[in-house]
Formats: sequence, C-alpha cells, structure tokens
Amino acid sequence: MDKSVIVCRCEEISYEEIEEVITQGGRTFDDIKRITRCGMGACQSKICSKLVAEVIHKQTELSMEQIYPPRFRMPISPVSLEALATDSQQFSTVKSVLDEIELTDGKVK
Amino acid sequence: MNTQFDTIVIGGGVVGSGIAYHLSERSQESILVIDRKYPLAGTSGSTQAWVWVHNKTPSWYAELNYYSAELYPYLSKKIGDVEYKRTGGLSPFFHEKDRVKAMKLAEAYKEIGIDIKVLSKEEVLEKEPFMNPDVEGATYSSIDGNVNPFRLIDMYMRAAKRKGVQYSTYNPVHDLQKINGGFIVATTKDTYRCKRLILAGGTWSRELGKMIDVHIPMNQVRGQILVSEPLKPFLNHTVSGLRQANNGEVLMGYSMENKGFNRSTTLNVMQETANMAIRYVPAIKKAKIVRAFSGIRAMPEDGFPIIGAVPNIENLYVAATHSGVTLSPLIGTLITELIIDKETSIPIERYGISRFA
Amino acid sequence: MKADVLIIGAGPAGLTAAYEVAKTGLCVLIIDEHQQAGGQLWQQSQILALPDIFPNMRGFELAQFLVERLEGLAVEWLLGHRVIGVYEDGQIGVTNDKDVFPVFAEKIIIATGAAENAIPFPKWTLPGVMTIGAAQSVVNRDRVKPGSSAVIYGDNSFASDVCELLLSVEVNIVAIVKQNKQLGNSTFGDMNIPLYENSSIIEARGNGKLEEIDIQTPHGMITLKPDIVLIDGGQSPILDIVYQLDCALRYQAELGGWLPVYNHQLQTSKDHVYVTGNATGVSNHSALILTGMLAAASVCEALQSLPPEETEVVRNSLYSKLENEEESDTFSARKEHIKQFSTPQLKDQFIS
Amino acid sequence: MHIKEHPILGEQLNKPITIYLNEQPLEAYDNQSIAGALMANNVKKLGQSRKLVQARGMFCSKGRCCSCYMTVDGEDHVKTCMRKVRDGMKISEGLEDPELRRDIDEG
Repeated sequence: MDKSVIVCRCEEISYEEIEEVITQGGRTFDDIKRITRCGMGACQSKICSKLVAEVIHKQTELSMEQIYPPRFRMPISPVSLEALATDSQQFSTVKSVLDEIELTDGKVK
Repeated sequence: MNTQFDTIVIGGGVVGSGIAYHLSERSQESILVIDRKYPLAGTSGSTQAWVWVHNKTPSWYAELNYYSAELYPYLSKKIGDVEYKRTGGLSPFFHEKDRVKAMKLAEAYKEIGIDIKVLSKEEVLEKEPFMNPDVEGATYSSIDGNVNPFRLIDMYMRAAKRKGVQYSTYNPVHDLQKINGGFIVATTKDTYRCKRLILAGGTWSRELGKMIDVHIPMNQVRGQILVSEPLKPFLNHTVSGLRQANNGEVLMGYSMENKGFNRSTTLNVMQETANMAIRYVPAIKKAKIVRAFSGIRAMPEDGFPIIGAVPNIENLYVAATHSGVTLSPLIGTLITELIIDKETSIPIERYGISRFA
Repeated sequence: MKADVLIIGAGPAGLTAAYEVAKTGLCVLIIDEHQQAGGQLWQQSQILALPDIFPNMRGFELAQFLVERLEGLAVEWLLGHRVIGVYEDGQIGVTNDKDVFPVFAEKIIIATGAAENAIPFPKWTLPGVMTIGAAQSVVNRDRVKPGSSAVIYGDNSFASDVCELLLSVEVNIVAIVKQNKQLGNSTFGDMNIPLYENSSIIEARGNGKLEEIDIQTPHGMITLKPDIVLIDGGQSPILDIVYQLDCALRYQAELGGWLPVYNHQLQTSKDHVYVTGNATGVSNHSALILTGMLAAASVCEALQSLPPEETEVVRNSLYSKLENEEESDTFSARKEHIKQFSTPQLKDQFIS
Repeated sequence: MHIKEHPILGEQLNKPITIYLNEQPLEAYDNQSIAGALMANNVKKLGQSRKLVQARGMFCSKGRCCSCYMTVDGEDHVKTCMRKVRDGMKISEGLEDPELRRDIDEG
C-alpha cells in the first residue's frame, strides 16, 4: 500500500503519519488523533475510525477487538452555537475567571 | 528491556514529560517514564492549554506562573515548535461591580512586578472588536498566552527520547516499594528498580502516593470544553473562557464540576458554555460546534502545586499540580535543580508536601 | 417532550418497532434526521426478501407501507430532528437546528442502522469516488445519474442490486473489481460486466475529478477511464448514540465490528435502552423487521403492555423466524453476541 | 443528468426550479438534495479540503463524511447531500473558513 494515501479525509492524514505515531508507542485511535489530528475534523472520525483500526491492527500485536473505537463526542453531528445555547439559563458550573477571585477585607486574598 | 534505571518518572503527561526532558538535558543518567496509558490520554490532552498568569491568586502563586510563562519562548527553541503564542490575556467583566475586584487584583500584582491593566469598555473593544459591546471592562496582562498541548507533549517526548529517555506506555503501576538504595516499581509489564523516583501522576497522584504511604491530597475537577469548526482568525487574545487555535478552531469553556474520574460531557454544561461564548462574542453564534470534550483536572486540596522532595523518604520526589501546562517548564527546571544542584533557583518550600502533615 | 417509548431512527426497524409498541396502547415518539420517514428504504428500488408476514415489496413500497400502518396509532413524529447528545440525567437531547431540547421517555429503542465502510486507495478523495450506497441514493432519491461510466470496487454483496439499477438508468458499468480470491467467472452475473478478482485499485487520477484508475490484476496492470468509482466496503453499525448513552460494547466481526452488547430481549447494558435493526449487527431486510418486532415485544413487556408469558411465546417465534431468514453465520454470531452480554470488551467508556 | 423517467420509480421530477451556483442559474427539481441537483448539472466538486486544497465531491450521501460542505443562502458548511433545494437558492463553494459576520447576526 502506498504510504502517502490519505486515511482521514477531513484533516488529510496519511498512512505514513499514522504509522509514525504507532512506532512512537501509540496504540489507540485517540493516541493517533491527539498527535496527528486524524479524526478531529468535520466528520469527527465517522469515516476513518475503522480504517485507522486496521492500520493499528496491521502494525501491532493487537487484535481488532483490542482496538477500541474512538471516544465518540457530542454533538453527534455539528450544531450551531445559537441552537445549542437556547434553553440554557442558569450558570451553575460555568464561571468566569473573575468569579473565582475572592476579596477578603477589601483585598485580594 | 532493561529494568534498572537511575530515575523513574511515573506519569508522562505535561508535568512528568517536562521533568524527564529537563532532567535529561543536564544529566547523563538513565531515565524511564512510565505511563498508565499514553501521554496525552489524561489531563494534558484535554485542556484549553492557556499559559496563564493573571488572575491567579495570591500573588506569590501568580509569581510562580509568571516565571514559568517566561520560560516558554526558550522552551520552543529547545524542543521544537509547540505553537506557543503570547497573545496577551483578557478577562472581561460585564458588571461594573467587578471593576473593584479587577482594580484590587492589579494592585496586588503590582507588588510582585506583574503588570495588569484594567481596561475600559472602549479599550476592550479596540483590542477585541468582536467582543460584546455590553462589556464593562476587562483585566489585561501581556504575559498570558496559549500553547498547543498535543504538540507540547509530543515535542517533550521526542526531545527527551533524543537525550536517551525511555518511555514505557500502557503500563499501569501496581506497587511501589522503598528498598535500600532505591525503589522497586511493579507494573503490568515488568518490575523495575531505580535509585530515584518521581511521582508525576497528575489526577491519580493520591492513588499513586498510597502505594508508598505518602499522602498526596489530590482531587479531581471536571472541565467541559466546546470546539467550533475552524473560523477565520478573529480573536486576538486569549480570553478567559475562549481562545482561537492556530487552525482557526475556537475552544470555549470555563466549567468546574466535581465528578471524580467521569469524563463524560453533558448537554447541560454544553448549553451553558454556548451561552457564555455568545455572551462574550455575539457574532460567533452562527459557528458550528463540532465536538465537546471533558478534561479531568488535577486539583490539590488547597489549590497550590505540590512539588519537591518527600521528607523522610530519600530520593522520592513529587510533582503534582493544577495548571500543569503553564507550570511545566518551571517545574521541570526546579525538580532538575533539586536533583542535581540540591537547591533551587527560586524557593519552593511553600509548595512542599509537608504542608499537609 | 415526553413519550412512553422513544424510537431513534425511522428506518424499517424503527418503524416496525413503533407499530408493535403503539398497537399495545403505549405512546411512541419517533425521531429522524430526515423530513420523511422510511430511512434508506426510499432509495431501495430492488425487491426485498421479507419475512412471510409481508408480501414481497420494493424498498420504497415497504417504506410507504410501514409509515401508513402507523396512522391512527398514538405515534408522534419529530422528523427533521437530530439527536445530538445526552443530558446529565440521561435524557436525550434533540435539535431542529433552531433549538436543543430534552425528550423524556421510559424506554429508548435505538434504530440508527449502519453506515458504509470506505476502502482507501491513492486519490480516493477525488470527486467521483463515492460509496455504492451514495450512487444508489443519487439515482433513487435525487433522480440523478451519478456519472456515465462506473467501476464498482469491493467484496460485498451490494453490487448486484446496484448494477441492475445503474444499468437501468443507462450508466455504463466498466468493471467490477474485487479484492478477494474467490474463483468465479470473468464476468459478473448475466450482465456481462468484466469482473476482476484478486485485484485492487492502486491509483486514481484526475484533475479536480476522477478521470482514470489503475487496477492491479493477477494478469497485470490495466487502466480504465470511468468517471465514478463506487466503493462497496460493507457496513458497520452506527455507534454514536449508544456510545453517548454509555452502553457497553463488544466487537463481533461477523456483525460488522463494534456494537452494543444486548441480551435476549435486545436490551443493552443500560436497562432503559434497547437496540434493533442494523444497530444489532448488519444483516438483511428480514432481520431488520424481525429485530424491530423483538425489541418492541421486550419493551412492551417491560412497560407491562404485554403479559410476560405471551411475550416469551412471541419472542421465541420471532427468533426461530430470524434463524430461518438471516444468514446462518450472522445468526450464530448474534447468538454468540447475546451469550457474551455480561462480558463486554468496552464499558464505562467515560471513566478515565 | 436528471433522470426524467425512472424505470422502476416512474416519473417524478415534475416541478422544475432554479438554483444558483456562484450566480449561475441551474435547473433543479423540487425534492432533490442540493448535491444531487448539482451533480445533475455536471458539477462534481462540492467541497474543498482545508490543508491540501483539493476538490471533494459527494462521498457518503448520508450526512456523515462532510465532503460536500458548501455555503447555502449565506449559511456556511451546509451538508449539501442532506439539504433539499429550494427555488432561488444561492449556493457557493465554501472555499475559505467561515468568517464572523456581524451584519447577519445583528439583522
């Protein structure tokens, strides 16, 4: 197989780049993803996850059932911030930096 | 594989790899880094990666962050491009009452020589034209910036390996034992011996410490972050809660939850975060979110780094902290100094583990 | 929004499950990304092999039948809505691209089907290289010829149906290229299409679109000039939603790879989540219908709209139909998968 | 090419409409996907890759691969295989990353 073949269509990551991470010790889709951006693009690994698993399988001692699928993420397909934001009113867990600063006796602690 | 090392570092994240690299720079001794998974699989790979100084309190802690941030440009020269950008940091506020807090903060920082400006609405909008015109002001510091955490750790690892550091990945540690003249490290793959042991287990520090009867009071805080599709550059600074990466993606988030090691994302927080992002930059609302991720952050019980030699156990060191990305070059340097020079260039007694005794 | 049973996916399995659940009096809510219910059936113009309870029909006829059958039942629709994630309390989050809101349901049936796999080769990213299912959609959904001459590439069984369809709309099929080694004829079926076995596409070329491909055959290299290459790489269950719901997974090659573990009731490791159709393993149309009925029966039993004894009889008869109607390898893999319910290979995927 | 008379599904393309690709009028039919309608007009390049700047076309047709992202009526990154055509629709190639646009947002 020609090593320059693109595996991840979105981020345009080749076999070569994936294999390089495996030689560095990477063993999972997510290891490869963090270092090469493979699967981090628009489709979020929907097309390349199986292809990458096959590369790992070929290059390592791992069987297909030992190669976990990537960590799927929300949103399951892209959604605009505007649509996502509706319906959320309370800010219980999201803070701003200044929220974290406490004053004691009128002074920064 | 050889199982005898001079130094073993447990944890290959931004702190552990940072230490291994800095130590290898000055020492010819053999070093092994052991990681339970692969570096980046934990906190270091799930962060917005601000190199952030301002708003850290109290001022002596800000000072530590400041020194570390100052090391970044040099680090990039040594290990390779880690996409470090000193963008300047901006923390906007939307209520006039926050201006008082901001002024006090600037005052406190002046004492340690860190320059923080409190910007007016107009100044904020001049620096960030897309910011919500409802903004009242912001604190601003030119020292803040951000880095690509994936590249940072990858470059640390590669640089360390070039200096002879070995990595053993997917190799959880099960047991630690102090023996005469060193330590025994029992892992899934093998049992290793070393003269010197450095615990850099991040969020797992408490569990790691237990194996050798050292109490490392580390907790976990979950942060959820949204990532947009790549957008044309529009954000000039690292805004607290919002930053634009080199490839145009915008990372947004400033959430904190106590969920232990559960790193799922929830629509609840994602929706809150979306609200926050739109409040800061209204024109971003049409942008699509392509993914969300959670990071489990290491949070020492009192919030401050735990670094230094462990008293009463010779040659055992601990380095566990929040803000690992900001602090990693400095922690790497300090631990190296401690090991080789037996003293550090800046005092770190304050951060010793004995404060919890 | 609220319902007794939420069904995600309005394809054949989801629609079948909806009917079986709703006819016991429970309130059903169906979500689908498309504006029209029926899923991939609308693109399927071939005659389908269906369980004996149905007459033989073409895909789009079945879609129409399954949708019309729901009229008058307590079924609510959220068409043109996508599931985008899960709330902290486990409720499903849905969007219509204007809003994101939770849907509350006692039980969830996942009927999200399967997606086609790719087979990469140099320059497979050129316009003109697409999945075989995409070509079928373009013809049957959009009424558009995807190209004028095609090469079909892959080892799966989809080719013959689509060949017939493409020929009927006057798309020339230049060759079928298979990577596997089975010995057969040098032409495909009785359609007189050149068949290259034990061969692979080693390069595609073209300026902004597909113009030429090189094929390595056991007898040497040949160059063809199709304007479309249709990849027939088989299918794998879609995992996005079950993964987010924290359902435990197992790998089962014969069923298409990773998929949620499920028991005899088609219930996943999360008590309130059931699976059906290709989400339980890639199989044939009969299996889509039968697993739709199976999941529905189990959900009705759990919500007490069917008595347990009766449900067990129904389930047993459905399983014996399934055994007759799906490929024996698929059925044994399914049995094995059910047997392994309590030993998933991937669970608690969100715990660090 | 549009299939006016489908051998199995019969006649169905009954409502012709006009869509515009980069201001060029193209013939389409009600109920077609944007991607399908463009392919009927011999437009094969739908998206463009970010890094190597290569043409992308219809690949999966199921809204998964994102190879057919285009700008539709001012909305960036629309999956054209999933969105249906509408008379007068304005389509352009999304050759650059989306830009924040205050004019639309404040409207």
